[in-house]
Amino acid sequence: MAMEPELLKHLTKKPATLLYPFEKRPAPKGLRGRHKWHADKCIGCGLCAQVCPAFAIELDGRGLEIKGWTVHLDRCVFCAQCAEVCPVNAIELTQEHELAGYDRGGITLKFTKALPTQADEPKSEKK
Amino acid sequence: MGETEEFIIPVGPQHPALKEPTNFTITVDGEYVVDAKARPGYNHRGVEKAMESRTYIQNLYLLERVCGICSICHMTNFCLTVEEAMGLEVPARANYIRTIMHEIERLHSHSLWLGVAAHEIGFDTLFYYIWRDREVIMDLTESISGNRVNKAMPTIGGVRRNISPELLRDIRKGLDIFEERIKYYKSLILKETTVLNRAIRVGVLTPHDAVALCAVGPTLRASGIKSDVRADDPYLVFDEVPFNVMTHDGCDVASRVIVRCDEMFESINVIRYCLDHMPDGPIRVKVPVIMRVPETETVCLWEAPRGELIHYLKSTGGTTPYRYKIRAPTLGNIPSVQRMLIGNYIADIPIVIAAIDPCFSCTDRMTFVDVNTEKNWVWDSEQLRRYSRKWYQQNSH
Amino acid sequence: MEAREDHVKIVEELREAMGSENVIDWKIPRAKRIYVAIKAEKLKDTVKHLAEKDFRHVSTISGVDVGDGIEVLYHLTKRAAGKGEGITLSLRVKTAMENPSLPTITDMIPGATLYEREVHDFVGVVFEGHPDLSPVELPDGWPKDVYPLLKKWKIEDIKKRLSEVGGN
Amino acid sequence: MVSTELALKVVEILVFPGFFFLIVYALFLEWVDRKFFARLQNRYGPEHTGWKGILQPWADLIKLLAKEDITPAAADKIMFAAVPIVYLAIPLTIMFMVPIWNSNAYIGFPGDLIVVIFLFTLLILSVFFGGWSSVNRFGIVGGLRAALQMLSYEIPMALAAVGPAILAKSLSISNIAAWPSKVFAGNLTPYSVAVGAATVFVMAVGFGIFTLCMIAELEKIPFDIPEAETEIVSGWQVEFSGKKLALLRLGSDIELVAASALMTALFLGGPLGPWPIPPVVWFIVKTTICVLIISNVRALFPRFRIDQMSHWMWKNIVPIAVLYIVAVEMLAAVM
Repeated sequence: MAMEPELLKHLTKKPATLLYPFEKRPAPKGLRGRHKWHADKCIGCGLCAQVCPAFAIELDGRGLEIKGWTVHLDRCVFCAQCAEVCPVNAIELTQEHELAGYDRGGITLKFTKALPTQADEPKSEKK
Repeated sequence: MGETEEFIIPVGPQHPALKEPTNFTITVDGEYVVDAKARPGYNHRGVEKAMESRTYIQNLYLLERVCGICSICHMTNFCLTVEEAMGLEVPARANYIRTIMHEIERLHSHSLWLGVAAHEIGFDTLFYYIWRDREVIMDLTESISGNRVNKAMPTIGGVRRNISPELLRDIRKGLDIFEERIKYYKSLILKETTVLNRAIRVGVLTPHDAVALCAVGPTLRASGIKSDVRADDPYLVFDEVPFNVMTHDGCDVASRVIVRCDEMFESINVIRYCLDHMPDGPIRVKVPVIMRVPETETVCLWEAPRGELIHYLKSTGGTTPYRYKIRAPTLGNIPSVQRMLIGNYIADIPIVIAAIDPCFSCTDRMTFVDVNTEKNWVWDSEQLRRYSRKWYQQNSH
Repeated sequence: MEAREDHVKIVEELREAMGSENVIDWKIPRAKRIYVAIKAEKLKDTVKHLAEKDFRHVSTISGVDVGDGIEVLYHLTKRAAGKGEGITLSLRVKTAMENPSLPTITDMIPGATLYEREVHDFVGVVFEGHPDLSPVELPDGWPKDVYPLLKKWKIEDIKKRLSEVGGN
Repeated sequence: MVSTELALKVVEILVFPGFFFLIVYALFLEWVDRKFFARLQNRYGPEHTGWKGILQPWADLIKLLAKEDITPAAADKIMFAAVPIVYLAIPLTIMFMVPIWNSNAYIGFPGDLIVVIFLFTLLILSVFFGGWSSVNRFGIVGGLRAALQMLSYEIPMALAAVGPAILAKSLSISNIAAWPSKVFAGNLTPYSVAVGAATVFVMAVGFGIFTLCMIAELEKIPFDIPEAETEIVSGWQVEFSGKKLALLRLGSDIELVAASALMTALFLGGPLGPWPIPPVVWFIVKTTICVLIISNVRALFPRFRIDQMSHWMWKNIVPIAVLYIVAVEMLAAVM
């Protein structure tokens, strides 16, 4: 019975829950979300792929001739170790966190170095 | 059913009272439990074997995923183990930040447990309210580390993120709100006789049994034994921070509730002390990405929210650990819970099991999901269907 | 450091009680940590002796494949009732690679039951006198000869062996 | 003439106040229950199906009807199939004996209160057989618990129900429902006010006891012991799936209507009200209030343990119920 006053007090209050897909809370500042690869900065050292605890990163080519960078989001654990070790800050984790997809292809992020200056638009590969 | 009136009830591997798969084979006589036998292992993922083929930095994040609730505990204890083996000196500020994260994790784990315990006795209203107020702590975790569950805060040689002055203010404010609420819930539980009826003299573990069965953590302290790794074997900054080891001598579920509530108040005080006394300075020392740990062995103990956690590292000088042993607190409490269940009612099974705050993912650690060859291991729906059809043909008669 | 003196005293007392020839090796790398290696036949006596000296809590038992045998470490902890003087003593016992076996300590410390079963699961040490050595972490129907934490079992070999026995 | 009367009868049975109305109303009350329960817990509850989620119980029902219906190989097939139908039919039958749209029930007859109490017992019997026939450990434990629980709350329930019957000097629910409006229509003298106040107090006690017993009958927290989700999965219902589960869910919703209608009829004057508002509106208002009371109790307590429940019932509620009957007898004497 001890809880009755608390219950009645909350009858008139707004529910604490959110109507999620319709109401969204802003992501916290430091959230580690979807990756962004800056092709112009990358020197293709491969350190990111080497430290990745989930073996989620693949490099297309090595060194300055690097052609592309792939991260498998289904394996990725979002630890941001890749961004941390990158000597030239070419990897960035954005705050985009609603990454669920219907198949594995949809959540494989493939970045390609089309033009050296503006190649950081993610392209989702569909199977 | 045999000659007696005994009857075996399986609790698990899937059961609404268990938040993670494990199995208890319960022998009952009417509504009384006569015998209980635990069989963990359903979440065995092979972490220990996997660690032997990964570098220390990779292992850091693997260790974090041993358990979702106490991710900071496993991760930081791994850092301590490796740092001790390497003889690394960690900056003071980093240790303070680690302590703050550690105690925030205790707050969120204990309040989560309190909610689950309320749910197990069918008090869903209390469960919703506690979990609502737990969000205060989750939001703090999120704003400090970036994510809610796998915080990825500590690293070998320090911590990865600093706590800014604005954040300090937010943490203080959040703690005040949370403390107020937990005070309310504690007084509520002590007033509500219907809750106490389900908790007093239920799941009794005598102090003698608790010591003999090597119980750990709040389970042990609720049996009146004053033992806490933070006080017995201080790590991080616990040799500087004043705090009390909370015990209660009821030996039952109710005293486990009280001990955890009291521990939350102590944790709040520890965090406040750390916030006040946190020195300025660097938060990490640089370590090589592919590090070699000299040939040595180290044992590190840690007081996780659920109890004593022990990590043992044996290194032979390579870039990967030679052997890494993890013992999570729940495994230490399983013999106790088997003892506690005997003599209780079927209706008390969930709350008694929940009272040790079991975390079976921590307990079961190993397998062989190797990402490179996962095809061999993960069945697609067609394989699953074929298997189930075969199984039915064999077993349906 | 004065803490170390009483650590040394614990080891000295142990050497006295067990006979110094049975205590093969010991080290105190830092305060609150003691490593002692003893002969396997003295294991039960040592545990009994240490239990009388308040090392009554088995934190865990680790089995380590060291190449020429299996080392089993009993991490025994002395609790200090919140006084900051807890000590963890790791008791090291070595047994042969072929048919490894050790006496059980569950009759003295019932809390060690699951830890001994776990060591049996992973490195195959048979604890003589243990009431039930059925698997605790590994699934039922796990092949009897595969002890996954032995160094000779590579992950690929375990997978191959498992597909042979038809486990999942 | 005969054929129109017959057609009217058929419409009454099938549409109003018969099956269709009852089902619609039952699902509405489920929504009220869920929504109120959720608001007490500071959450939204059903929100997206229809206005404020009012169609959610319909969606759940239709979803369950479309699901695969599995009968366990070991189950007693006939009994297993019969239980959901019986479980749905009994509360529907009860509803025909409780006044809804005027002071008379559809098939009211002298002594129908006894039949209704008997039918509530029969309902628990069907629960027991449902658990037993599914040959599942949890099912059997749940069924046994239902029977055990019934033993403890049946006597206070019968005593509480008999109270108004004594005052109304009738065993017909319709007469009991009509009784308060007759009594309180009389002159106001100090004596009648005093007796009236005493009656209201005594009847409030009776209402409390009857509500508790109805919560136990409905298997809702704190007496959801037979289905206790965290203990025995969902007790006697554990093996039911698909259409059978849909019928069980519908049955328990109509049981909620029946329980609140009975609470209304015995203690709140049935569908009759002082103002010129149609009785069916009064019925809806009063039963909704009863459901809100049940929801509130549901949000307030943890689940009792079976032994605690029977101890509590026998040690506290049964003596109170006996005292209540004594008080009612005294009231009847002075009235």
